[in-house]
Amino acid sequence: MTDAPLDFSTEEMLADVIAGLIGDLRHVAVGAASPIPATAALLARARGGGRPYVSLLQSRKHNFFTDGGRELFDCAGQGRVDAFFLSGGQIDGQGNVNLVTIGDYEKPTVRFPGSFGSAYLYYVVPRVILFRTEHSRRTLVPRVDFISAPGVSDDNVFRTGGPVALITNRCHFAFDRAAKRFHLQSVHPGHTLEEVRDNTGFDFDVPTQVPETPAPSGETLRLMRETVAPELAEIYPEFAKRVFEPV
Amino acid sequence: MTDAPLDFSTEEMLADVIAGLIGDLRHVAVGAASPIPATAALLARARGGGRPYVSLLQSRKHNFFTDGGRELFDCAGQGRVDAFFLSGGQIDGQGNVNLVTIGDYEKPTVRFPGSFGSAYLYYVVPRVILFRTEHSRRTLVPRVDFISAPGVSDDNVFRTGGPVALITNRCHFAFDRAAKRFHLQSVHPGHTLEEVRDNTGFDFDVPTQVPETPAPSGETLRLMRETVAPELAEIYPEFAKRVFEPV
Amino acid sequence: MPIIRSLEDALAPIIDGCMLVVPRESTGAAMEATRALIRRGVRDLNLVTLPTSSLQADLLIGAGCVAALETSAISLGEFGLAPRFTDAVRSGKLHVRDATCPALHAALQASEKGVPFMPLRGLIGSDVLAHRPDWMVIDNPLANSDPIVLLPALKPDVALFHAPMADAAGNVWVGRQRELATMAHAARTTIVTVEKLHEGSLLNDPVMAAGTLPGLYVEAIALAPRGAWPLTLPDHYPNDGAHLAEYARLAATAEGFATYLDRFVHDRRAA
Amino acid sequence: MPIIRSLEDALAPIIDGCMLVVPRESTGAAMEATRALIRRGVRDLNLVTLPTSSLQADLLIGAGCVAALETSAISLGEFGLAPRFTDAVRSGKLHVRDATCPALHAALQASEKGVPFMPLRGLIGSDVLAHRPDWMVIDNPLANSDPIVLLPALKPDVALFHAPMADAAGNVWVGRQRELATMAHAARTTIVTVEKLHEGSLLNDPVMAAGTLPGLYVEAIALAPRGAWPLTLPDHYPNDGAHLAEYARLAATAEGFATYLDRFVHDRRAA
Repeated sequence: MTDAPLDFSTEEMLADVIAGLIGDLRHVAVGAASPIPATAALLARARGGGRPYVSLLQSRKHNFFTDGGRELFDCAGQGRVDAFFLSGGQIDGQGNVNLVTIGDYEKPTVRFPGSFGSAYLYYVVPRVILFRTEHSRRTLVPRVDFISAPGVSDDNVFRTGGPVALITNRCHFAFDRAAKRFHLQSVHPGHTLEEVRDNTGFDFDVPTQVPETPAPSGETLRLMRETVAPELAEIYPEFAKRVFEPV
Repeated sequence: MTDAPLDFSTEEMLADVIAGLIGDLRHVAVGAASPIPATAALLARARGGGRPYVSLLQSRKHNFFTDGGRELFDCAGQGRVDAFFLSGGQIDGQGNVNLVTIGDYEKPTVRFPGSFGSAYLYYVVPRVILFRTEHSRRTLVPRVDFISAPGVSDDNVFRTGGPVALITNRCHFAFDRAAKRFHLQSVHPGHTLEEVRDNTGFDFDVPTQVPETPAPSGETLRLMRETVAPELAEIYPEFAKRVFEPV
Repeated sequence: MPIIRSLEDALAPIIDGCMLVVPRESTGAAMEATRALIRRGVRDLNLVTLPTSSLQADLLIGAGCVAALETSAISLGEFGLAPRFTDAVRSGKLHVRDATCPALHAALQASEKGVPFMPLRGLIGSDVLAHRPDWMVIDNPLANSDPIVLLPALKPDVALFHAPMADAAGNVWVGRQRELATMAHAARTTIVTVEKLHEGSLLNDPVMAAGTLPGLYVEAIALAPRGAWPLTLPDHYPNDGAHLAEYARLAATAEGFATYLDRFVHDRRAA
Repeated sequence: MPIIRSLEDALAPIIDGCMLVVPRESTGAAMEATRALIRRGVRDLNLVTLPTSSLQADLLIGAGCVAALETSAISLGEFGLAPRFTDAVRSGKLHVRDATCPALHAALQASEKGVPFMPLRGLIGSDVLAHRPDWMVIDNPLANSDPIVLLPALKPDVALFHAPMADAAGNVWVGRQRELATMAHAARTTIVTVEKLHEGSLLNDPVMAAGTLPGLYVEAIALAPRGAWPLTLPDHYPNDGAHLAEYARLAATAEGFATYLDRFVHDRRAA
């Protein structure tokens, strides 16, 4: 682990990692209240010269849907949403996400808002990127209390999508669908494998040599700050100001 | 049968009969190429002071649908289309209509356009009025060669609609759903029961006293000529001119 | 009865115990109407959100108007959890039929199309499905060993939403918020509040007609300028963030929620 | 490849043997494109009409471009039966999958929603159903002894239609002809001819956006002024009745149909 001084923010690094996971797809959609995934999607588009299509569901400008609230789901059912983001009040080592309750379902100790579209999109979007900045044993648990959407399904269950990665404030896990387990891909600068283990409630695979999450390139930082930040400011003005404006 | 001089046209009389069958409903829809049913629907609306809603599917002005071609069928499925009109290349005594083929289906001697929406609407529109001006043994047959839509269904088949009448250039048949047969309601002025029998290929019930189809009232004729005819002229200019303009 | 009515008259069909469907928080929630319903003291609503809700559901739940709720999520978004919803669920007082967004869209489309059910992919292996005895898993009859969920048609008694404008014939301009049309098609009757009345027919201009719900589906319309406040009306005004933050703060406790009702619901706000 | 292309380039994805869906005769049939396809000599189309067709299907059938047809009706309307369709069916040369209008809408909506089938009421006891081995009757799993038809999803390779305008991003204004959006959602790819190009984005104005199909679904657009001629483009121009009457007269015989092709298809009409 290096202690090299950072000339970029954690948010910029996470967005860069996610943009790499999006890669050269046709269409990526981002739900509400997701400024870092939105940054990543717009960064992928800036790199791709207009591709992928980006749907920021909270935006009027970066949202081309005209068939009402069902269009995102229909579009995904058609195989036309290539990447999406999910989070969870709890996420476990099999990629299950919980957006509903902790404790007894009928009289829970914690009630989250609800499953939103997860119980559908997780099955039909090829690259679902799990994103949860708080990396703790509270959020990353051995087994979720309620499965809003399962990470893996039996072979006979129609499923064209599922998790590809879990990005936290400490590390980048890749998801191995065959093994039905997370695999530690890299640890972010300033964090350690031991710290990741201590704060993760589930088992995961660790490579013999644990890479450090690469820093964004100068070109990437320029694109984010000059091209993406102004676009982002429409929906996340506070975030855009805090992260991208020079102090 | 009277030979009283007619101060109205056959079209006006048929439209009046049909308007009576429509009565005080909420919504009547009329398909393409149906000037007499369209006249009847607009007459019913003129009588009702704006009720029923009238959808003339061929019209832009008298067609409020904004959800594409499926809306008529969805609307009928919701129970929101109270009356509709069907015709047939053949119609039989059980109310079956044929809009497809005569002879072998794979290599027919006659091919009609196709079933349109009949195989659905006949089941879900409470008052379907069959309308076929040509009253002959060619059109009114013992048994249709191809059932585009059946007049009656088994008790366990979901069916909220079906035929209520068959209007021809010679007479008005009512349909008795329990008996699964037509019942002669009235014979048009200038025509006879014998003529109806000679030109009908199927059996039907006949009352002991066969009424003559009543002539339209002066008020009805005035409404048709003054209020309905100008509205009709948008879609059926030739018809409106021929039927309603004083010679 | 005329189609354009006072707000109170327009809301009359929303009777105690009825199934009421409302749109998500970003597409035109009829908030002025919601406050009127709370003032009237409507009870035992079977509330359905298409597919989510924020302040609207939380207010109705907190004010004791809701007996049962079907939703994909209730949340105040950037202002946090919906406090009255959360409290009602945790205390076991509110029965929630947890759903997922496309299931609510599809179940309403089933009623729109007059079919008894709609199939939906996904869901197999989810606890959302496990807690829905009304949803059924069948083996897809067109394949081999392909389990698929059937959702029974959802037919609300009343659909209620707020829209930019309507005309005297009851036609309502909904724009690209097409789920509002589906709600109206699916529900037995529909009540709409609008920013303003449109002179002439919305159906006469093909460009306006493309975004118009025909009056055939609409029972009553009431004028309610800024009727979605403090929520957004798309393309017209944004969320009132300061007010929502204030709500989140007050509604964190039952006492604070009562204060909120006194201040913003029972006393009509000075617009 | 740019999204705005020459007509010939735009039509390239319509290859021999593909399943092509076209809209009914009154909502924007791409007739200029249809003539170009005949000139190019496309063969073995599996043609689907949503849900009916007139001149467009009759021309393609008469010119020998169609191997199979799914439709609810082919007719020239007030100009009589569609002569080439009628002749092809009577000679046993054309395989028709007879349908009914809402079945075609629903089968495309199944693909739009990514489900393997859609249920539909009606049809039980009809010979339309009897001749559709691909349609299935099941007992409604949510009721007792309630037979209901399941229609397999229909997923065309290409959707082709004509619309008033498109912008440079491939967004297409379809107005209230919303089945055009469903066609595009359901098909693998969509090709559109338009009257004109729209400056700027159709999505920027909420009123225009309400009637716009997003470019995500569109593969190629070609400019074709009066491209629906001699059929109507709604709100733009009516049917050319004199021309349709002339077609009906000529196409009554194979020889007359060949004359029509020579005059109006193989030689481009002088617009």
